[in-house]
Amino acid sequence: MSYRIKTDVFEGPFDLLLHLVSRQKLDVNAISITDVADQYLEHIENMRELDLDVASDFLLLAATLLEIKASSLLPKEEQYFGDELDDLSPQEARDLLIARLLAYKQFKNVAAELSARMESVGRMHPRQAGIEQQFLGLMPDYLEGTTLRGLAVVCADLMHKRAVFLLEAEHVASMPISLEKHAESVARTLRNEGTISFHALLGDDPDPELIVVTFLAILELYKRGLATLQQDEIFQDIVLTSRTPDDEDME
Amino acid sequence: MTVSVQLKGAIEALLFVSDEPVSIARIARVLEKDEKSVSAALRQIADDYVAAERGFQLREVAGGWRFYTHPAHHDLIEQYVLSWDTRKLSQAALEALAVVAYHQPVTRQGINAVRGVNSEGVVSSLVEKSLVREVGKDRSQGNAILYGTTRMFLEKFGLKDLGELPPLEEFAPDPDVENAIKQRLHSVGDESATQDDDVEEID
Amino acid sequence: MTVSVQLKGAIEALLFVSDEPVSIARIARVLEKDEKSVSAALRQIADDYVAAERGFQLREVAGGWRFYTHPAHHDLIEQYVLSWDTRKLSQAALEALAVVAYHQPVTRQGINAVRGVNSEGVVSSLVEKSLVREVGKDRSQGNAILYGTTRMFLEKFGLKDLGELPPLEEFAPDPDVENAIKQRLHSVGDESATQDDDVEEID
Repeated sequence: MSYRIKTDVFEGPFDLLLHLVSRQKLDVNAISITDVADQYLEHIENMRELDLDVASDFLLLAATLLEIKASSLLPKEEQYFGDELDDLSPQEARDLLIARLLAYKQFKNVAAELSARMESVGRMHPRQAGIEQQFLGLMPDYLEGTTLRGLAVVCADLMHKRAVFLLEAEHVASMPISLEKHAESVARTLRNEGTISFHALLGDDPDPELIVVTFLAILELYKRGLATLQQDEIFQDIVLTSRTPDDEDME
Repeated sequence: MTVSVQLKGAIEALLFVSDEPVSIARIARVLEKDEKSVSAALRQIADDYVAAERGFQLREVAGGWRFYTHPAHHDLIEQYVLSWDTRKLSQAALEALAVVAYHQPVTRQGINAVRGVNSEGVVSSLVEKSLVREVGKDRSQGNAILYGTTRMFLEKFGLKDLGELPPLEEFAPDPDVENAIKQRLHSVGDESATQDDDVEEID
Repeated sequence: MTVSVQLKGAIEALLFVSDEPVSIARIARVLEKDEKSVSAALRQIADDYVAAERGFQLREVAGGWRFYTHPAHHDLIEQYVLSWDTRKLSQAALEALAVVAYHQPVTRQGINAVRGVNSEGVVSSLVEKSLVREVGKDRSQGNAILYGTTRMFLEKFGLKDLGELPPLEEFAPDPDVENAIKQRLHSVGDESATQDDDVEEID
C-alpha cells in the first residue's frame, strides 16, 4: 500500500512554493503558516472542489516551512544536541531553501524537455509484429524453469496480500483515527516523556493513516504552543519537546 | 496509374504495425481512399521492394496484404531465432499469468485488483507469447475483455485441462500470519475505543 | 564503402523479426561479418528509406537498431491500432524520472530530496512501466535500493545511450528566474533579520 500525493496543479511543496514566490514576496524567516494557509485555501477555492490530495500538499508545504521556522526558533531553546548541532541561521536557512528551489526548478525544466522528447518519439511506432508462423516453433520456452506449484504459490501469495490490503482498507474506512483524540494522546505522551521523536510516536511499521494523523497532531500541538519541534534535515526524524504554554498562547 | 508517395507511405506504415493480413477494403476505409487506388499502391510498393532487392516483401495472401521476410533469408532467420536467449518471464508476468490461470475468465481490471498494480503491459506480453488469450467480453463491465489461458499453456505444463491445476488451498498463507493480522487490527480498534472518554478534553 | 544488396537484405530480414533494438555486434555475429560493414550497411539502409520516402524508418536507439514507422503517419496509426503505450507520464513521474536519469544510481531518498516530496508511489509506477529499475544497494545508506534507468527508457526517449541526454546545465533556471526567487524570498527576509527578536510574534 503506497501513499501518494499528487495533484493536477502542484507536485509537492517546492512546486507550490515556486508558484507562491512567482506571485509575491515571501518572507521565509517570518513565515506565517496561517498566511500561507489562507493563500493556499484561496487557491483551492479558485480551482475546484476541495480535494484531499490537494489538502495534503499544504501539509507538505507546512512541513517544509516549519523546518525552516523551527531552525530559527530552536537555538533559543535548550540545546540538548550539544555543540555538534550546526544550527542554521535564518539567513543560511533561506540560502538553503533558495538553492533547493533552484535545483528543483532545474529538474522541472528538464522534465518538460523529456516530456516533449517522449511525445515526439511516441509518434514513431516500433515494429513488433514478431516473426512469421513458420519460425514460432523455434522460439525459446518462456516458461522454462517455472513449475505448476510455483505458479500456484505466486497466486496464493497475491491473494493473501490482497486479503491483508482489504482488511486494512476496511479498518481505515470504518474507524478513522480522530485527530482530536490522537492529538490528545500525543500530548499526554509528550507530557510524560518530556521529549519524544516522531518515529517513536509512530512505533514499528505504522500505516500511512497513522503517519498522517500523527503529523497533523504534532502540527496542532505546535500551533497550540504545547510542543516545540526540531528537524535537522528534511525527511529526518522530528523531535518534539514538551512546552508549557504561556497564558496568552492559549485560546 | 500514378500513386502518390504519401499514399504509399501511409499504407506501409499501417501494414508495418499489423501482424496479420489487412484487407484492401479495411485500408481504404482507414485512409479514406477508394479501393482501386489502394490496390494500385499496394502493387507498386510490392514492386518497389522487389526492384530494390529488399530483405522483406509485401505479399497478398488470403484475407489481405502483409509484410513477410524474403524467403532467401529464411535459413539465417532460423539460426537467429534459435540464438535468442531464453528470456524468462518477469515476476510481473508470472503473477499476471498465475492470476489468469486461477481466476479465468478474468478482465484486466480483475487482474489489477488481485495484483494491486496496473497489469496492462504485462497482459499484452502474455498474449504475444501465446500463453494468454481473449476468451470473451464481460457484458456487466462495459464489454471488458475477458482473458483465459491458451492451449499452449496447458501443453507447457502437461495439463489435460484446467481442472488439473493444483488446488490453491494447499498454498494458503500460514494461519498464524492471518491471526496476527486480525489481532493487530483488533487491538487498534480497542485502543481508540478506550479513548472515546476524553474526546472533550482537547479543544 | 560499397555494401552488397545481399548484406542489406539479410540485415533487413533480421531486424524485421526483432521486437527490440539489435546491436551491431549481434548482427555481425549472426551474419559472420565484421562490425564495420554491418554499421555501414545499416546507415545505407536507413538512407535508402529516407530517399524513397518510405512509410517506415530504421533508427539507432538504446544501443541497437530497430524499425519504426515514420512520424508523419502517427495520427493514422493511432486510430488504427489500440495502443496502451501512448499514455502520457504524469508531471510527478517525469520529475522523478529526470532525477533518476541524471543522478543515477540514486536512492529514493535522493529523489525525494530533489523533489521535496515523497516519491515512493511514483518510483514504483516507473518501475512497473519498466522505465526505471533497481540497480543495486547503497551500503553507506543502510542498503537503500539504488535506481537507474532501463533500456526501455532509452527507447521511449529516443536516446542511443545516456550520453545523449541533454546536458543538465542547459536547464538551470535562467538568471531572471533565479533573481526573482532570491529577491522575493530575501527582500522581506533581509528586513526581518532585524526582527529576529520577535519571531515568536508570527504564527
